[in-house]
Amino acid sequence: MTLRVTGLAKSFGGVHALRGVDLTIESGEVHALLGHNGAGKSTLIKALGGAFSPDSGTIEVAGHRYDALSPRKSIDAGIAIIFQHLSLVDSLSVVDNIFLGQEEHRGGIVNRGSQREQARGLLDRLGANVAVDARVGTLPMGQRQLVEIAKALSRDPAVLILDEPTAALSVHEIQALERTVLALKRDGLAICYVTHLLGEVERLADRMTVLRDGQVHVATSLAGKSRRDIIEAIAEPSSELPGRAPILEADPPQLQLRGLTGPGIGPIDLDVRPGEIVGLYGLIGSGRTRTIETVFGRYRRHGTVSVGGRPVTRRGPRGGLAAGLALVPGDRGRQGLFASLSALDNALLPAQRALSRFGVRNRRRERETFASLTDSLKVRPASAVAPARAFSGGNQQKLLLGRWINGVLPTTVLLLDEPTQGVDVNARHEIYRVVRTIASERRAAVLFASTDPEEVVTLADRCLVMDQGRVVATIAGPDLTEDALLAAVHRPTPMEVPS
Amino acid sequence: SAPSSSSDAKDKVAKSSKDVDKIGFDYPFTFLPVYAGVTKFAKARAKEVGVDLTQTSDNGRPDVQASNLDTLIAQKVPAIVSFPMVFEALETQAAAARSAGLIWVTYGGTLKNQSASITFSFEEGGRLLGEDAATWAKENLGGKGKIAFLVDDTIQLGRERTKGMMDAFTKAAPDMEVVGREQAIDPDTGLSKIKAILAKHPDLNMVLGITDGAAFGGYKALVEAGRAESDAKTYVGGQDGDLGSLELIKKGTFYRASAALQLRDIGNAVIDVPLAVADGKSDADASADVPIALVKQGDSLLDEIISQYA
Amino acid sequence: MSTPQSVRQLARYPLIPVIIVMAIAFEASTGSFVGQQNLLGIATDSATLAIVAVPTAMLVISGYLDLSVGSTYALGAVAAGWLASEHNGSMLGCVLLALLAGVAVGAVNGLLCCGLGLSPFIVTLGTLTAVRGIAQQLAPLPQTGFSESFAWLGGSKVAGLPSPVIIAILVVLVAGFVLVATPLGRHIYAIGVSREAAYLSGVRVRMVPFGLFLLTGALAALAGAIKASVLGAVQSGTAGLGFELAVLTAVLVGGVALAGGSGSLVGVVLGVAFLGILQNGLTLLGVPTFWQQVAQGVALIVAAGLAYLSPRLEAMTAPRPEAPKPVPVPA
Amino acid sequence: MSTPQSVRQLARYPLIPVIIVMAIAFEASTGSFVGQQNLLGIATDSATLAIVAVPTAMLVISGYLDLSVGSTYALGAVAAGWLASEHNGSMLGCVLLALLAGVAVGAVNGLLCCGLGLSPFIVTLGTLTAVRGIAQQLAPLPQTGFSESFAWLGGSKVAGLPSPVIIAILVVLVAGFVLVATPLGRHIYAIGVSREAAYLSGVRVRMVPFGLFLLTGALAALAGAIKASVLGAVQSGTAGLGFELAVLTAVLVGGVALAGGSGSLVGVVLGVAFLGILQNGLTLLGVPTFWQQVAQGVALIVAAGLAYLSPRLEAMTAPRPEAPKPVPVPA
Ligand SMILES: Nc1ncnc2c1ncn2[C@@H]1O[C@H](COP(=O)(O)OP(=O)(O)OP(=O)(O)O)[C@@H](O)[C@H]1O
Ligand SMILES: Nc1ncnc2c1ncn2[C@@H]1O[C@H](COP(=O)(O)OP(=O)(O)OP(=O)(O)O)[C@@H](O)[C@H]1O
Ligand SMILES: [Mg+2]
Ligand SMILES: [Mg+2]
Repeated sequence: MTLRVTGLAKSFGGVHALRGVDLTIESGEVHALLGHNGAGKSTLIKALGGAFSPDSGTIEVAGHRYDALSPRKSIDAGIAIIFQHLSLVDSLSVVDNIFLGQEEHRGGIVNRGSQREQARGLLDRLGANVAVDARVGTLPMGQRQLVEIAKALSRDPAVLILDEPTAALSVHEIQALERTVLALKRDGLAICYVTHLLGEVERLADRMTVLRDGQVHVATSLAGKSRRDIIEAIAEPSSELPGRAPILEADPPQLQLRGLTGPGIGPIDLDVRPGEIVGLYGLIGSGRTRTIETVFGRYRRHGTVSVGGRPVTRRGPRGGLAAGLALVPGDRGRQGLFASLSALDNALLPAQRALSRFGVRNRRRERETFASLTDSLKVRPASAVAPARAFSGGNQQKLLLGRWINGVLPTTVLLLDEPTQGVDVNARHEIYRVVRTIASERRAAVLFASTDPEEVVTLADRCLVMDQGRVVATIAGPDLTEDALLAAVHRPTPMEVPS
Repeated sequence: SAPSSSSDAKDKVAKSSKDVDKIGFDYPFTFLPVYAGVTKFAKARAKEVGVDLTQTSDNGRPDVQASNLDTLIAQKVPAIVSFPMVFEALETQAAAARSAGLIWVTYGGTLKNQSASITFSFEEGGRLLGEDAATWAKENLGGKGKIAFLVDDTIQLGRERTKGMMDAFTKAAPDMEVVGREQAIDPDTGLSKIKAILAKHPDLNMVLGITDGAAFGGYKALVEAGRAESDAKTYVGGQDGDLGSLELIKKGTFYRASAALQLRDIGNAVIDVPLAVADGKSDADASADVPIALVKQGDSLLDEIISQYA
Repeated sequence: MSTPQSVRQLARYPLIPVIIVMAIAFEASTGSFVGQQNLLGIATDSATLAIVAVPTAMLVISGYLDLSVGSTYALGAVAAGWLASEHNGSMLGCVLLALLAGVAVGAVNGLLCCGLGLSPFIVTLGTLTAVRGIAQQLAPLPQTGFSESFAWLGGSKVAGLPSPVIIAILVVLVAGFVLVATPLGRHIYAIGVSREAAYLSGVRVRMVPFGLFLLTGALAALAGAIKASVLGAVQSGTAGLGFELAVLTAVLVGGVALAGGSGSLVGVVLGVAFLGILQNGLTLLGVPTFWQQVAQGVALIVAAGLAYLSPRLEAMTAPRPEAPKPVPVPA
Repeated sequence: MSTPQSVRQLARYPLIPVIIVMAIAFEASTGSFVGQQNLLGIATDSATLAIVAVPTAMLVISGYLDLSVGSTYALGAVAAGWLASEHNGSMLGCVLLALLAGVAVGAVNGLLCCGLGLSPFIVTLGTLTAVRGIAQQLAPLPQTGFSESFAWLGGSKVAGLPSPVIIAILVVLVAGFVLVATPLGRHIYAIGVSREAAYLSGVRVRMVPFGLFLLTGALAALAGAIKASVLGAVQSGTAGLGFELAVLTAVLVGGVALAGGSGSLVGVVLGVAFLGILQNGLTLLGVPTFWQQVAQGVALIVAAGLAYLSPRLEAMTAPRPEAPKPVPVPA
């Protein structure tokens, strides 16, 4: 079974997201779809999923040709998609989500028993430890992603499309997913895999198509290609990362945690010195997100959080902000983005007061700040007025980062939860550069959580490994390698941590 | 299932007025000022004779009215005075009340099943106002001029008043030009409707209202448009006998007449009629018919009604 | 933690203890609350509310709204009343005509809201206004003198229960079954939570709410016809006036979220019962009119407060220490 | 694409051409629509609606809702009327008392909705009911005979414009300024789009809507007091009855989304004008009562339809290739 896309074009108003893309994916092939943020990958995939109809071009699945698909047609044609922005229904259970739209029923009555059994089987196959009756909205991002994948697999598809499926997964699940993908490939599925992580491309893909600005830039077999070749095909050459800031042991800690406990985490003690970048690494649900959010003030907490030596006494995010903390949350859609507000509002909302004069917004300064931001982060399009939802996933992430690193707010502690999720190679580099700069020039303390060991190694001066809400190991200096991180979380049996 | 006979049930709850410790008063249009007026007098009277007055809250909804009456009947409130929103719709309740031995007094009309009634013809009120206005039009405008009506088409009592008012007027003053017939029962609506009509017919002479509230709004619209308060060629009249309107009449403005309900008499009847029934009076003997009187400047009734409000 | 099942149910449906307390209070202070006649009276009066609250709740769960039910009720009453009085129509004919009228209104609402995607609030406020005008135009004068057959619709009893109560029970059971046990039920919730996600999963995101609009229209008109039969008269200007607010109140007090995606019919039935008992009790107590309004307003707020307490109580009585929800954004 | 600016504005505010067409039609068929007296009349009648629609729109943009304005209006009218009639109160005193009453209602709504997070729909429906009861209890009989000073509030003219119109213009300008030109304005939108994201960005997600509840209460009561002064009388039972629906209709027809996060005051002012002109035109035309209702209902639906067309027209007339809204899910 082959998936063949010819001359696919789609524009939103004046934005040409796709300008005549050709793509062929054979059965038994894993095809990597690559490209910078906003290149048009998700748009192509949404057209395949029937989220909207293309302006022109055809889609051919197993010999049938379509000018446009609806979600039903797409499903019936055997296409299963894991969307970048999850298509799960928060308040329904895991089972209900997996079978939504394809419920098994007998005489009109949903066959719950059988559905649960199948759901469990699918999740086991993915190495996912998810309660099938839990409401999806209460799950951590990573688990939600696994549910989404299970949902796609439940349909016994002939074509499987994955749009950045590992963005919130940790090693365990990534490995299980990769095994599953390779098994499905052997079963003869045509698989399209979108990712910004080159390691995945190397491990999985047989061929790749690279999009640039809505057009096919390169389409080639990966046989005999090195990582350098791949990078050359997708990325523009980028500048060097600035060096690490010198960390003076004599400096008083910029961020200090003492006996910090929050919902399901702690107690945690931690000192982060000015200019220091500390990573949090762990498996899904190990408590990184909760730790970061608790430090920020999102949850009720015990113990002390001090910034610059002064304990933060005011509660809530406003308390954190007033003390100089800033948070880039992990769940972009729910916690970060104002989808219908303009890009400028999204990037500058907390800064507008500081930029205003006599309580009146100063548009000129706002525009200038925004322009320098889009410049340094390479936000595309660089439009101040376009609503945030019109930006690609990676560009949305840049807007959120920009909210705190625009130079207007006196941020001295930067808290980042998965700071580069969905961000392309170039921009990822750019974000590292900006974070490093903030750390060194402003002497800020940075605490970030990540599921990508490569990222931790690149960015962090020191890494805390978390498990069940506790810090179980600290790795720093030359010991901080990807292997060391993997080893720290790869335990044959989970360490017993008394709760 | 309900007995259709109108003869008294044998097992009466109240054998005499002494047994009536409580009277249920059910009036659906609680937003109207008339309601507050009648209740005020009924309460005073109830206190005098030593009975409780229980009120309902129907919010102007016939189904709520029916269920509230069902509640009173189930509770065996010995006497019920009810103003049906739709008369025919309450025959069942009236019959049920009577077969439970309760006294049922119909307010504002009559039912087949009832112990007695308190009546005041709505049509009559409208007719009195319409005729007076027509007479005035003949005398002061030579029967030629422009008139606008503020009416109510939505409920039975409104339609009766409207019909009485308009029929009487158009019959007696056929040459008057009717330039408006708009739904309005409150001053706010009355004001904006007449204002709009005045934009088209600045020479509007007369406004007749289904309620004094609506007419009061019409009066305001005319004044706002620059009409002198005692303009000789202008006539506004309403119905109910609201204090504000009566005071304008007394002052000698062009608000010239109101078909006034005599709220004190009605309020008293709400208590007295059921008690009379309890004492064995027949429908005909117990029932009260409270006349509607048209009050105008100089009438002694005008001062009397105003004084009742004090 | 071994909180018994029943206590957890109470935490889930906090209206249950409230209704019990109300019942005890009303019985204690009036001595005539508990009694077959009074309770059956409440049930009969609440039946029409329940018949319309159920489909409306389903519509709200799917993320839509229908304000036009008050006027559709009037139209159904007028249509049935016309056939029953002018043409001595049979019960079946009257009911069918009312249903037809209701389906027509529902189709207009559904086409505009689901087909074109117009705002349900404005559209159904529009039909609320327009359909009332049409009903009054069709029957400016009160209708009475209905056929024997039609009178049977609201006046008969089956197994000791008045027919409106029987109809309401059927509506609740069938709808409850659909919501809980069928794929369609899952789809209704899914659409209410996330149209986009449901759409991408292949759910018929237009047809399902369209069907619910038809159902709501049909049952609103049926309720109007039933009430016409019970009362034996129809006045087009006042029939069902303000009914839409009563329906929506019952639905929301019953725990259905206006934003869609959550709620249960058990809650809705409790909401209907709560309103019916409140109305009844205040009349029994002989509270003066204006104070009754104040009490009703306060009761609504208390009911809203229970919805606030409920998840907290539920969390406290949860059977096993499950991953607790994150502390919600305050307020 | 070189569509002129003005055409794009029309696409953005489709009520503008509609209002123009209505005005031409009414003028052509009655000959008395355009005229200083009539237009000023419409403006004065619409002023109170605008005064309340503006804060309500802000509240809706922030994701909340206030249904209690109809009763708060009555309470404000009764409070001012009481002082003006019984105590010969000065204008200032009456206005202050009304504002105080309105702020009190707003505080109750705000505390329950923003502080405890109860459903704004149920809570404000509760206060709608309760406050009406209180207003009627306070002043069961109509109030008249107001002090000279109070009469001035609604009856005076400044620069040829009636004082209610002046007040409405001030309210629109100040609120528009806040929404467009201050950080607070952005916060109001941000809360409506995503409470959680706003909370994490340091926006006062409780205080801001709480303040808007106070403002809405205060202005609703002020509107009541103004109308009392204009009329020279207050009937507590009918003052502002159904006003909450008129306000919400103006707000929604004006393009504010019930879900929060979008809308503009220009749209709201157009919505108010649309309703005022429609009502006036139907009266000028002398359309019979029931047909007026039908026409009003249809007009609402047409207005909703325009909201549907608007983004499509805007896209067609877009000045440069900019990203318009996505329209992924049908309907
Ligand atoms: N709904 C929309 N409305 C307007 N423009 C859109 C919309 N969706 C996407 N675009 C634009 O289309 C282009 C392609 O976006 P797309 O999401 O396909 O990128 P992508 O390759 O998936 O990027 P990423 O790696 O960041 O996910 C971008 O310029 C984006 O701004
Ligand atoms: N005991 C708990 N208290 C509060 N929230 C919890 C708890 N257990 C799980 N959660 C849920 O888990 C979510 C995330 O868990 P945590 O995130 O901190 O792990 P993580 O390591 O960041 O995992 P991921 O990589 O998936 O983000 C929280 O936002 C919350 O919804
Ligand atoms: Mg993408
Ligand atoms: Mg996380």
